[in-house]
Amino acid sequence: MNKMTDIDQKKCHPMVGVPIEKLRPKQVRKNLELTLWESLYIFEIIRGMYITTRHFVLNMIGFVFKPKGQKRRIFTVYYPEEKVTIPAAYRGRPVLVTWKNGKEKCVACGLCEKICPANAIMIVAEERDGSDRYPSAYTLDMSRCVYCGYCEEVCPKEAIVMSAEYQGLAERDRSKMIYSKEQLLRSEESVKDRIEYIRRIYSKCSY
Amino acid sequence: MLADMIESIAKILFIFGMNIGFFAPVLGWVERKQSAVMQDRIGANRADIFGFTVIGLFHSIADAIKVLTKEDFIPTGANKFFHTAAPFISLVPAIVTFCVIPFGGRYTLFGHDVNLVISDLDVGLLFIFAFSSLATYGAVLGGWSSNNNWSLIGGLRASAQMLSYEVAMGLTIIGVLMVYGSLKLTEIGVMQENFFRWGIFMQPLGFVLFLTCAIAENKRAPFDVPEAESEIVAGYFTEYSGMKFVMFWMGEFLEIVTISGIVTTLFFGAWHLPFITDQMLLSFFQFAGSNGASILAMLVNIATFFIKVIFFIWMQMTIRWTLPRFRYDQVMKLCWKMILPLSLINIFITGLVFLR
Amino acid sequence: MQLLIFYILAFGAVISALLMVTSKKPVSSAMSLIATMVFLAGLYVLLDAHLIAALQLIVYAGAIMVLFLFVIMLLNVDEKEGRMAGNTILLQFGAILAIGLVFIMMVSLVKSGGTLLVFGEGADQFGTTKAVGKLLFTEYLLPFEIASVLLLAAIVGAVILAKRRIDDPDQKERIIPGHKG
Amino acid sequence: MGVEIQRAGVSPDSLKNLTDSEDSGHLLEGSVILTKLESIVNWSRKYSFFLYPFVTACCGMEFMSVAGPKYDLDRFGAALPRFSPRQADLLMVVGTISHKQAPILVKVYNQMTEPKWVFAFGVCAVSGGFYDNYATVQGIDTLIPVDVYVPGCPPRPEMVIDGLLKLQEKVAKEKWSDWPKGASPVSKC
Repeated sequence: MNKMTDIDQKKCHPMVGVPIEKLRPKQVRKNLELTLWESLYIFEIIRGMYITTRHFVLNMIGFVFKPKGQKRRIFTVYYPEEKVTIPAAYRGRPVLVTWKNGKEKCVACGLCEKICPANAIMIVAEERDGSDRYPSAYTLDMSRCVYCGYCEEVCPKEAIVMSAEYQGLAERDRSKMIYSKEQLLRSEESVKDRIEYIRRIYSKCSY
Repeated sequence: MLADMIESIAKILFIFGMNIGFFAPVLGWVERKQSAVMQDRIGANRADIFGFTVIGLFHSIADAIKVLTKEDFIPTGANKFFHTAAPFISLVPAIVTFCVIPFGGRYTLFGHDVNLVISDLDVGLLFIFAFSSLATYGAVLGGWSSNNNWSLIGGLRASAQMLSYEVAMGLTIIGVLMVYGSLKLTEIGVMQENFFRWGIFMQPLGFVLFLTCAIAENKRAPFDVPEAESEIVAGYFTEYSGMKFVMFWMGEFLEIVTISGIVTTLFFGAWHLPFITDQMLLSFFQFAGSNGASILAMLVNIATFFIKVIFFIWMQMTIRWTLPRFRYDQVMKLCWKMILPLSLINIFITGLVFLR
Repeated sequence: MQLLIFYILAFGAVISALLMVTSKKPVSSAMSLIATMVFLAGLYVLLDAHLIAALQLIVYAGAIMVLFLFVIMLLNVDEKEGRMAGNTILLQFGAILAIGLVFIMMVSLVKSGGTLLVFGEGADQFGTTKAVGKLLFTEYLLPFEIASVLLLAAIVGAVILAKRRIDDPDQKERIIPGHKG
Repeated sequence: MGVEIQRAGVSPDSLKNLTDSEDSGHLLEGSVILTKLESIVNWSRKYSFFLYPFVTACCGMEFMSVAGPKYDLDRFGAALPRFSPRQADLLMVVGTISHKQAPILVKVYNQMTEPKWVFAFGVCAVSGGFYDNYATVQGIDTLIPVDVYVPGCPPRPEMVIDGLLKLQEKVAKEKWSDWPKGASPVSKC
């Protein structure tokens, strides 16, 4: 477990990723009897209103005098205009990786089809020039895919990986969500980070 | 006679426009945006007309148009008349109560005496109580006439809560009445010209209790048990859709404004600026002639009043987005075991101090 | 102008009172009664009795009738229940009483020569909170105090009725231990 | 206990009759005013979805993260969850729908007032996901008409926002003549 977490050579708490020096046990009051001060309510209410008012005032100041270069207090992501960068560990939509020449790496062994818990993958295998196996059809039903990453994990050829793509998946029509091979192909360059990540992570944990 | 007519029509139009035209639509936006800013979000900002997004203000227009074109639904077995009447019954008192709240003092314009309140009733405060008690029927009838168990429970909760908080609210206000010796809101306003005679200094406990009761009477967040989503689907307006449902909301929003108006008038010096008496204000604007001076003073007073009102609206919104909902028995306990005795103690102490 | 408003209010009051008697659903009856009270409050305002009007709205329309509605809704009263349509003797008695009342009113109206209704001709301070309060605490102090004692007795009675008897063996089992009554 | 839908004076219906009646159809086909009105109403609907979160499973967590401060559904005007189907516009089916749950989903859909849209959130709602078994509904479109499918287990918040933008595009192009008339298209369950 620890092997997995100290990637950055820092001592981290295995659960939350907070340095151990900073972790302090938080005191929880177990008795639910209110003290006299609390049962007066009014001061506790004022305290609560102080917190919300502080947020309100600080944010209003932030709206009026926009801080330049600093991180803004309101961290809402203005999604269609602004996108968050996603770490390599994120499992986005599965894609098929191609060689440099544009041919897919997949050899249509059928392991991903077997392991897929949602039965979302369907492969039709064929042979090229009598020796190379390749999928003549590779369908991925995105309306069933649960992004578990088993296919990536089981793939012996690093041919299917979970990319960082998450946009444009919503559809008005369910039949459009069945992706063909052509829609799934991506160059090796575009998923380089993820391939490196899986090499590192799966070599450490041997099941 | 004509001048009186023009004056009252102008006042009615002003208040009506302020409430229906400004506060009702804008408060929907304010509630959304304020909650967003408080929660470190950005809030509604994408609705655009020709590429302009006026920091999300168009979202309330979008809401309004959408709600108008939504299907109007009456469930089977419902009492159609009462089902339709209930939103109106809950909306009308919220608008009407504002007509006794003074939003400015007394001025002499072109030899004509202008009193900036629509109706200077002798029993102004009682009038407000009377109409806020009529608002109960909106909730109760809406709950009963929907032929739905959630609605019925919501209606019963609403009526019980509003009735008990009305009693407590009546008692919390008595301290103020003892200090100023009048039920007339304009008189109470005039008496707060001196900064140290403001209600908040005379009746600090009364202010806290009154604000609590008023929010509970309005059925907003810490006290929104009649419409608790986690327990009874949407309370008494479960079966309402489209415009009728929004009318309940508009009633709620307008009542926020009314509560802020009452709190400002009773506890925060009505239309007066602190440390500045009316006479000082008039002499300050003497350069504009006597009429111009009174017009300027009037504008300053109206602005002061509405700034205070907006502050209290903001405060109620903050309370709404800060505190979690009470349990139903806690609401009742707070009313009968905390606020009622405390307000009686408040009356007793006020009596000891002022009626020696 | 005042007369017109008077006629509107009076007509509304009479119509809603009739609706209250004739309507078949208990909730409609209760709502008509509330409407009657609101119209009556309007009449009080016409007679310069602002305090009485406000109290009428707060106490009767606002508080008491809500309880009525509450009970009707909780019990879900049936249409036929409690109606005295079948009881002819009571019906006749009521009719005679009503006709007699109308007769007396008409006689008094004729006697007074049509000047029963006078708008805004009370004393200068008539109907204000101050005047009513002064009267209540000087001239009518005794009836006022007696009424308050009566109300106190009613409250005590209600508390006793609603109180859980601890010594009652049937009731004792229902008390949850550790739960403060 | 079947739920009967009763339609009382829908305002768009009366307007719709104008375009639908045969003799006046060709006259009003490209009418400027109607098209304008249609586009204005569609614009308002696009930016004012009241959600009904029909949350049954783990996707609910991701729904919360979309609605939370980081991705903030409120930016698109779709922040107000109404837990009464009468007031909701957008039925968000979040999570696995088992056959036991199906009648409830259909009931909730039938109880919603027009106009209404359905959003299938996560693979379980879209197609049943890997619950390819006797207990699970294989996609909620076998029960009710679905407007937008968002796959993912659970979907990333960005995917949900993509779906919402797709739905907004659809709503903006809607024609009043395409709206369902009369009884709800889904039969009683």
